[in-house]
Formats: sequence, structure tokens, C-alpha cells
Amino acid sequence: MNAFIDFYAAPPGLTAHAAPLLVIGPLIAACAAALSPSTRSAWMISVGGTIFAFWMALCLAGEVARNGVVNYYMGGFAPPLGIAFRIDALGVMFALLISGIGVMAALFSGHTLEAEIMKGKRRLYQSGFLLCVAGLLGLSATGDAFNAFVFLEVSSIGTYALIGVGVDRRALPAAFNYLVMGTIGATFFVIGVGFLYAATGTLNMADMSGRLATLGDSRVVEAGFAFIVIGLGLKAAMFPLHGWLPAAYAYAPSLMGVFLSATATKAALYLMARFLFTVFGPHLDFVGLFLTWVMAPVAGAAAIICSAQAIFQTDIRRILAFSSVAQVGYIMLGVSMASAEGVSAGLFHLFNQALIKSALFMALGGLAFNIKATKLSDFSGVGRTAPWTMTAFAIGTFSLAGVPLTAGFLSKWRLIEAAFAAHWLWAVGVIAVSSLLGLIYAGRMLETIFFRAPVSEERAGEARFGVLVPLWILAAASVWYGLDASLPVDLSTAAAQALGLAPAGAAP
Amino acid sequence: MTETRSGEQNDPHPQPAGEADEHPLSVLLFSWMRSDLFDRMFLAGLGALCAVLAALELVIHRHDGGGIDSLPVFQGVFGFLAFALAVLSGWPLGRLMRRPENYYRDQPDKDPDNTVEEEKEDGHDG
Amino acid sequence: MTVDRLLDIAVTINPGFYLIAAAVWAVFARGPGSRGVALLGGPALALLALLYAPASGTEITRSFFLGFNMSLYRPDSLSMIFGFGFVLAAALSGVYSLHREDRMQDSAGLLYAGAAMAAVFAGDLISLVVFWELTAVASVALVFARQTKQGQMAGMRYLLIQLLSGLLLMAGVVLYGLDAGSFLFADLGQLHRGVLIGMLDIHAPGGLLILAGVGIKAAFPTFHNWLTDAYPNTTETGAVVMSAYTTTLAVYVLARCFAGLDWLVWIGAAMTVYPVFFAVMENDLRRVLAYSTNNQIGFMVCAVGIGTPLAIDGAAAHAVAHIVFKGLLFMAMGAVFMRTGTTKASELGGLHRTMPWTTLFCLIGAMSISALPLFAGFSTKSMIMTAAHTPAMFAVWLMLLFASAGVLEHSGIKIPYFAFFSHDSGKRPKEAPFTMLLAMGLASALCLAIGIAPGWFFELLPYRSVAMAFLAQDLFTADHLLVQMQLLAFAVLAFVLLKRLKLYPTEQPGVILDIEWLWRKAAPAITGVLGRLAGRLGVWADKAFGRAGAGLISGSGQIFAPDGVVARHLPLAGAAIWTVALLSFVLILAMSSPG
Amino acid sequence: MSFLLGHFNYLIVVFLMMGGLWITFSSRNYIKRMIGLALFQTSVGLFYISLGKVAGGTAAIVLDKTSKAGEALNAHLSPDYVARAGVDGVVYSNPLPHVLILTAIVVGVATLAVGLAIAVRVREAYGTVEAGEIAELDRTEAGPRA
Repeated sequence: MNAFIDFYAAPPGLTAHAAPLLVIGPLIAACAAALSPSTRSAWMISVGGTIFAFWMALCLAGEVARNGVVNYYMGGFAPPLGIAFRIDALGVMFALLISGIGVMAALFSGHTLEAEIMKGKRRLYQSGFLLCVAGLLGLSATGDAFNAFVFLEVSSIGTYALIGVGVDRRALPAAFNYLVMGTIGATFFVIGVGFLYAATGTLNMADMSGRLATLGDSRVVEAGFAFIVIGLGLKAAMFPLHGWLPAAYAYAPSLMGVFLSATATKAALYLMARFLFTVFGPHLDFVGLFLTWVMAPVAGAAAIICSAQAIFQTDIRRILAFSSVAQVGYIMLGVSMASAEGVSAGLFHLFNQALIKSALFMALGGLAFNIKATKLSDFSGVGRTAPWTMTAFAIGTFSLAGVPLTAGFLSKWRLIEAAFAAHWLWAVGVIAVSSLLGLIYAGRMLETIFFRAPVSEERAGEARFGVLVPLWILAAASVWYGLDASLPVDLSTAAAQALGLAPAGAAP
Repeated sequence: MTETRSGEQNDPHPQPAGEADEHPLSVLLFSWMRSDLFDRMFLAGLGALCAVLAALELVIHRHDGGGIDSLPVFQGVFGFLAFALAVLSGWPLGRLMRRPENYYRDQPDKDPDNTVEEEKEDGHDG
Repeated sequence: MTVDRLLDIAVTINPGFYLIAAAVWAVFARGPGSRGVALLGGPALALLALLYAPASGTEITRSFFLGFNMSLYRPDSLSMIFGFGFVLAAALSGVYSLHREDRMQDSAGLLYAGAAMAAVFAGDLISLVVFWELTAVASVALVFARQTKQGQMAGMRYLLIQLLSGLLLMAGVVLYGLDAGSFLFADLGQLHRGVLIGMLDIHAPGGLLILAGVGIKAAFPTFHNWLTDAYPNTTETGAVVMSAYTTTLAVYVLARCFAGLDWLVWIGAAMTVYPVFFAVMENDLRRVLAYSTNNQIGFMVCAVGIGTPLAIDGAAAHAVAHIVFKGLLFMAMGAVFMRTGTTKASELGGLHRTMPWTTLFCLIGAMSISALPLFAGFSTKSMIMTAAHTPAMFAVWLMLLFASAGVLEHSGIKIPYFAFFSHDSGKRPKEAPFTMLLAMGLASALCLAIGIAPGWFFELLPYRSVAMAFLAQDLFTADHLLVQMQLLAFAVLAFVLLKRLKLYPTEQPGVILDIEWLWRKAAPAITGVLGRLAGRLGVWADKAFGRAGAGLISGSGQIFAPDGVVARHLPLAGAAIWTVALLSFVLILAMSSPG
Repeated sequence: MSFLLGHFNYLIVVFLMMGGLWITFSSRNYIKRMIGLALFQTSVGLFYISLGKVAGGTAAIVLDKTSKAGEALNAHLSPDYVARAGVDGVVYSNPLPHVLILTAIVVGVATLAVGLAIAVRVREAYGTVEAGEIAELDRTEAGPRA
């Protein structure tokens, strides 16, 4: 985190209000994009808005590195009366991730929307995308439980609409199912927050945490806990509740694949970690029981079963989607260890997954101009005709499979280490088996793309330059963080500390 | 040495068998091996060599480990027996363990080197 | 920055990275000139880096990996000799593959070489694991390169086994390092007469896992099958590349980590003996060479287990010599494979007429591996035999002696005899391309150089003084030459006699069962039976549960399903059940928690 | 029994919630699912509002206890209770849940609108809003573009 102190300075006036600007920037950009005169200008607004948000996230990172926590009271009302933004290392990590991926996705969108979105809807599409970004950023910044719900829904509603507006009609039922499951998840969350409010009389997470600690054993709190974790589990595609995800990712326009796979479920995971560790705290019996007896087994099952499912998919984006669910399993496995090592390893893996998955979806989306194909077999031999795009795809796949010298390897390593430290040998076995399965589906994709002869005369050309730039930035990041992982490791270690988990060894 | 000719050649322009198409280096280096004289004398020559090597033990003092390797011509006899054992065990073991070529059903019936494109699309494991 | 400064930096880079850089170049190299730069320039740079390497034992430590101290480059005399072998292998296989424009194989081969090289110069366990995994990944590309279904399935099996090895090693290293508190070689063990060998304690946590991971790569008995399965399924160049690195790297790691471990003596001895029997039966000559590799690695493993300075020297020297002569034999068989499309003994014979150069080089390779005096194998294997020739290890010595006779049988006689002489198959293939012959010629020259004047080679060994003393006092003595000649001459006599008496098994087409039968035949059969059983059970269970389920559903007012939604597994219904089930479970769990 | 009567508001909430969920999950018609979802969300609104209700309290608009309305309100409450639960001598309901649920209703309406819009588009693309038929269509034909 210390890296941020010196480098990312902004005008003090701006830094003071960075927290709300982080959200308001993309919100204003969303309005502007909707009103802008042309597709091109909407795209530029979108890129500008996300870059602004990223800048603000960097400012906040500097502040957090200096002061630990940034508090911002809306309208000057201090909690518990007012709504507060409270940004700590965990929140900053997510804000950086979401806005960073947002910039990449916005750059990428300039060229692909033409291929995938009908004319006349493209400006609105950019607007919806920015709304989504604003919602997710708000989620990472807010310190208020109900406010979190509102931001969650702001981003979700944008997402539901954006998934459905594609050329593939199968996206429509997928979006509808996602809407139903997502709304139920969000409503469960509200119910849970209601229970907690009834028990504590506050909505501010920090206050809530303080009062819960003195409350002792309470049925109301326990019921609230159950509703919150299951509701967020639905949103985060926790293993048996992931039914909505594969179709939604696979059939959505590629911009949504790129952005959602990196951020949407991750944001729900963020909120879940926030509630598990900050609001409730692992010292509470029922939290510990939940982590050990629900989250860990479910995560392990996800890592294995969904990896196995991914092997048998014929649609290439569905392979990636099932792999996403499996990776959520890895992350949750780390989180459920409830140790500093485990949580930081899980967050590190989350960071890498965000880079990898958006790179992979980006590579596939970049080819959308050339081949109107989704089946794996349609990609036979594409590696020969589109080497730049597919090499980036291959790098992403290597990282996904955890090949050494890529970021994916490091985070799996950290997870294994954390599992050893927690004496969860079964978890080591789960990671090992699931890694093997991961190699099989990764190998299957690469084998088809690079080693098979093209199936048809229709040759898939290279993705456009505007797509290659963000794609290679992400791919290069996967390799760079495989060599020098200090940034994500610092971020995730600081984030785990912000959750109140002290590392066993020396402080970083 | 029997000279058999079959039509199955990878060479697209088969040439008549025999000495005519032989590489000059081969004539120089190896053609003597096919002579009748070599055929008759080889075993005898080899036997003589072995006898000389055995006899040399009388002249050259051999270091040994003090076990059965101090027996005369130990390494020669051991080498002979070991070689014979390895080769002869090929008969029963072969009967026990040899299976038809396509035992694992992994070979196409046609050309052994045909490429993947001709295979069924889902014909690989994984 | 002056040129000197640049050079100073250049020599602190692990030489393997130069090969890896060449691999990247090779991806984009088009045309013979550009390919030549990659295939030969890479090894040349790596060789220069070796020559100007920092002093032995120097640590170049960079701590940028998860906060651990990593030593990416720690040259010492043990890693130097293996690095030298890998450079040789990279250069030879580079020349050998010039005839065939295949960027994927070029690149994979160089990456493989670079990763292996980087692994032997790594100075900590983590870097070692990383490069180790990289060799696995690179080598898989070579198995896949022969684009046949058979090759792909072999590649899949190979991949799984290699990854299993990597996982075992990784788990072992994590356990070991966490327990020991460091991953650096320098912290883990101490020098034995100036060389860091046998640094790990097998009884420490993770020690066995590391041994198992390395054992798979070294093709320990019952783990050997990946080798005989994969090598015959590569292209003609792929086998040459593959024969050099994986097993040799495993020998290096064994020496570095477990030298002197007495189990290895027996494991190695067993490894030398049993491939002899398989090789006699085997029809595919490249597979015979794979068994032969197994047998030769056995000698090295055994020597590593003995662990005396002479034995370690012998293991290292034999490993490098083996790279050269086994590479040479694979090159010769590769040329045959390229020209005739097969390496099956039953389909070959009489090729010396049109491929005399290949025949000549193959004979030199065969004599080297058979340890004929004045050829490479004699110089190096003698060290191992001498180290094993003690009263305490007499049985081991006898096993190795038996294996030496066996080597002569399968690699010294069978390979050249059935491919190039024997009965005439009528095949009249063209001689191999010039670049292939050049590579074979260079390898042959090396075999002779090591065999006739081994002094320069022994200079490179870890315990140089021991090796030089051996050269001066034991190698070319009359009695040593005599016993070796006795062994070989009498064995050849046995061959000729058996052939005359028609007792030599004829070459028959067919596959020989090996341990792979367990997973290629038995396992599918068992799972098939289980599957059918489960299917039956499933039908029965479906009926039983179906009835019960139907009762439940109608009894409770058709929960969720006016028209049987649950039964049809629509996504929402499934999600609903799971949601409710999980919610209730968490509620019950939370409410029943004590306190 | 008195427990149930005392908590009848929660019973209604639970009943509505379960009913809404059941309709959502069991219906195969997209419109019916949206209706179920709306019911489900409404039940949460009710839950919040009954959380905020203080027995005998009035709307959270500042009221003078000496005014006519204030006296009428306090007339059927015991002075002890007013002193304990009231602010400036008047008992108010908790305004915060009301405000919260106002936001939640807005969110809910937006969701409903998007859901119905998607249903319309599904109808345009598939010609039906029955989940089973849509799944069947996806299985059988590659389908035109939406």
C-alpha cells in the first residue's frame, strides 16, 4: 500500500471529496452519455468517466495508505444519523479493481458495440454501463448497510438490462432468470438488514458491528445473518446458487462478459466479506460455524464440480462461465479459512481472476466481428489466423490454469500455503484436484484454438487495434503480477488487515 | 540374408532393390558384411577373441572385490549368461505380455500418421 | 552505461533465460536464417553465459516473490555440468531440427531447454518448482506436436502425470520450506566437500512428497510409464529434445536434494534391471530407446544413492554423456522414422544400403551406450561401476553388471541391427537431410571426444580432483579394459550363438503390456462395470425415489410445481430448492450455535 | 396463541413472502413470475414498516402535544408510556424504516419495469413467455437473432 503514498497525489480539494466523486463521476457521465449526440461521443464520455473514477480510486488509495481509513459524511451528518462513506484498504482494493477493469472495458467497448448492439441503442448502452460502474463503486465505498443495498441494485438493474440487449436471443431468458434470482438475493439482503436494524437500531456498518458485539446471543441477529449471507451468496454465485450465471455470461454482449465476469460477483463477495468479518466478526459462534460447515464445503464443491462441468461444455464462453463459478469457489475457500493468510490469498486470487477473466472474454469478444460463433469447435485453428488476439487469450488461459510465471500460479500457491497453515489438508487436495481439472479444460481450449485445422473457409482475422490494446494490457498484467506480485499482495494483505485479521507472522 | 521386395515403400519413386542403388559409403563400410566369407568366419573370429581375452587374465592381474568376482573370467561368463537370460526370457514373457497392435484401440485402422482433422471432432479425452 | 556494465549484468542472469528468450524469438521466426538465429544463437548465448558465470556458490538473490527470498541464479560445480549438458542438447537438437519448419516445436523445445537450464541454476526450492513446472508445460507441446489422435491421447496422459509430479513437488516444497523456515538452498543444507548435495532430510515434513514428485520425473519403477508412452509418440525431432531434459533434470534434483539416500541405491538398481526385459520384447525401436533411457537413469539414480564423491561425479558425467549418446540414438531413429514412417523393428531392416551415414552414427551411439572402451559411456559409467564395486554393495554391483549386458542387448545390438541390418525389408529410403547428419556427426564426435580423451570433460565435474584421480589411476588400466572387453565380447558371442541356434526371439508386431495397463485397460473396465452397476442402481433409485417424491409432492400440495417443475429441473426450480435448503441450513446452524 | 396474535403483522409478512416466492419459483409464465416477485418485495416493505411502527405512535411530523391533535393522540395512551416512548410529549413512529422502504419501493419498481421489459422482448424474440416453451425452442432451433 505504501507505494500509493508518494505517487498518486491529486489537488487537495479533489482528494478531500474523492469518495463521493468516485461514484458521482460515472453517474454524471452516465447521464451525459445518454444525452450525447453520437455513439462515438458516448464512447469517449464512457472512457473519460471511468478514467476519472480510476483516478479518484488512486487518490483514495493514497489517502488510505496515509491515514488507514477515509470517512466521508454525506451532507456533513455524522453517523448514525447521516449516510457515511467509509473506505478502508479492502474498499480501495475493490474500487481500484472495478474502476481499472471499467477503463479497460470502456476502451474495449468502442469497437465491439457496433458489432453487437443495434443502432440507436449504443449511447444508452454506454449509459447503462456507466450506471453499473457507479453502482459497484458506490458499493465499495459506502459504510451504510442500506445504502449498500441501493448501490447493489443500481448496478444490478443496469446489468439485467444490458445482458438482454444483445444479438443472441438466448440472452433474454438468461437476463430474466438473473433478474429473478438477483432480486430475490437482494431482497433477502434487505430482510437481513431489517433484522439487524431491529436488533441494533443502526444502519451504519461500523456502529452495527460495535452494538452486535455487546448484544450477545440473539435470534434476530442470527436470522438476519442467515438472510444476508444467502442473499449475497445468490448474487455472488455461491456454488449451488449459481444457476443464473453461466447463461448470463455466455450469451450477453461481450462488453458485459468482460465487465461482469471481473466485477459483478466479486462485488457481492466483497459485501459478504464485509459483513462476515467487519459487521459480524469470525469470533461469533454462528459465523465460525457458517464458515466451516457451509462456506468451506460449498466452496470446495464448487471448485471441483464446476471445473468438471467446464470440461464438458461445448460453448467456449460457457467454459469460462463455469470456470468463473469454480474460481469463486477458490476465493471463498480462502475467505472461509478466516485467517489473514487465507483471506488475503482469496482476495489475491480474486484480483487475478478479475484480470484473467476479463482478458479472456475480451479476446473472444474481439473476434465477434469476424466469426459469429460461440461453440468451441468454431474456434478451431483461430490461433493461426488471429495470433495476437489468441496469444493474449493463451496467456490468460495459462494464468487461469495456474501455470508458473503467471499471476494465477501465485495466488493458487498462496491458497495452498494458507490451507497448510490452517491445517486444512482436504482443501489442499481440493485445490490440487481442481487445478488438474482446470488444466484439462484450459488445455482443451488451447488445443482447439492452436493445434486444430480451421473448420471452415471463413477465416477469423485479428481483433481490431482498439481491442488489442486493453487486451494486451490485461494479459501483460497477468504476466507482470506473476513475476512481481508485490502490488496485489500488498493490496490483499492490507485488505485482510482492514477486515481485522492480523497476520500470524510479521506485519508487512 | 534373404532379399525380399515389397511394394510398400514410402519413397514415391521406388528403385530396384539390390546393390545398384546402394550408397557408395555403404559399399565402402558395410558391403563386406554380406560376403559369405564374413558369414563363415565371424563366429570363429569372435570365439577366438573371447579366448584371447580369457587367456589374458593369466598375464594381467585383475582387481576384484573378493567375492565370486574373483573367479576366473568372471565378467565374461557373467556377461554371456546375463545376455542369454535377457534374450531367452523374451520367449515366455512375450507370450505372457504381448498383445495385438491395436490393443488399446488408439490407432486408426488406416494410415498410422493421419492427422487430427480426419478424426471425429470429440474423439479425444478430456 | 558502458558495455562493461551491461556485460556485468548479463552474466548475472540465469543462462536458462537466454534460451527462454530464444524461445520467444522462435515463435516469430520465419525463414531459415531467423530460425537459425533462434535455434543456435540461444544456446550460444547460454554457453557464453556459462563460461562467464559468477564464482561457484555465488547467490544472486532477488526477493520479489511473495516476500520470500528467491535465488534465481546460484551457479556451482554441480549445476555447471548439468547446464553444460543442457546447452549441448539444445544446440544439437537445434541443428537437428533445422530441416523442418515448425515454429511451435522450435519454440517449445527452446523453452523446455531454457526451463530445465534455469531449474538447475535456481538457488531456492520455489524457483526450482516454477521452472520444473515450466519444463512440463513446454514438453507437453512436443508430445502434442505429432498431430495424431494417438499422440494427443498420449499427450493427455503425459500431461496428467507430469502435473501430478509438479503438484507433489509443490506440496512437498511448501511443507518443507515452511517447516525449515527458508526455501534457499544455502539455508537448507551444508556443503559436502565443497559441493551442496543431499541437502534435504527425507524424514522432515514434505521430504517424501518431494521425493515422490522427483521420482515420477526420474521414472522410478511403476512411475516409469509416462516415458515409454510419450517418447514414441512424438515427432522425429520431439523425441530428441525430450530425451535430454526431464529425466536428467530429475537426476540433478535427486543429487542436489537426496544424494546419499540409501533407498535410491536399490531403486536405481531395480530401474537398471527390469527395462532390460521389456526392451527385449518391444517391437517399436523408439520405445526400446525409452526403456533404455529408463535403464540408464537407473545407473545415475543408483550412483546418487551411493553418494560418494566418485559416485556423484559418475552420475553427473553419465547424465551429460547420456544426453549426447541417447540423443544420438534418438536422432538416428528419428531419421529412420522420418524417411520410412515407422520405427517398428518388424517393418525395418537393411537400411544401411541407402542410409550409411545414419547407420555409422547410430553404431557410434550404440557403442557409446554399451560402454565400449574409447567411447563416451565407458568413461562415465565406469565411475559408477567402480563406486558400486564394494563388498557392502556387491548385490547392487551384480545388478548393474547384469544391466550393462542388457544395455548391450537392447541399445547396442538390437537398435542398429534390426533397423539397419537384419533381414532386408526392401525399404530403400533416402539418406537423412544434411542438417540431421550434421547434428548426428557432432554428437558422434562428442561421444568419441569424451571416450578417447575424457580429461577435458572430467575437469567440469563437481569433484574434479576425484575424477582426475580416477582418470589417472583406474580408467584406462589394463585390467579395467580387459574385464570390460570380456563382458562385451562374451555377450556378443551369446548373441551370435543364439541367433545361429534360432533361439533369438523374432520381431513380432504387438504392444507389450506394462504398468499402463492398469489405467488404460483395467481402470476403464472397472469403471465400466461400476458405471453399469450405478446405472442399474440409478434406474432402481429413480423409480423408488420417483414414487416417494411423487407422493411427497402431491401430499404437500404440489410444492413448487403445478405441472411438475421440480421434476423437470428447470433452472429456477433448482435454484429455489437450493436457496431454501441453504437458508434453512444456515438458520438452523446459526440458531443452534452455543452461546 | 397470544404470541401469534401479538405478532400478526409478522405472520402476514411471512405469508406474503412465502406466497411471493412460491409464485416466482413455481410459475412458468414470465409475467406471473414478475407478479410473484412484486409480492415478495412488497412483503419486505410491510416488514420494514411494521418494524418502525411504535404502538400508539403517529406519523413522524412534528406535533405540539398541547394542540388538539396532540391531545387526541395522547388521550388513549397512558402518560407513563408517553413519557417513556415519546419525544417532547408526543409518541412518533420511527421514520427511518419508512424512508428506507420508500427507496426500496423505487428500486423494486425499477426492477419490475426492467423485468417486464425483458418479458416483452422475450415475447418478440420467441413468440411466447412460457419458460418451458422457450427452453424447448432453444433446444430445437438455433433461432433467429433477437
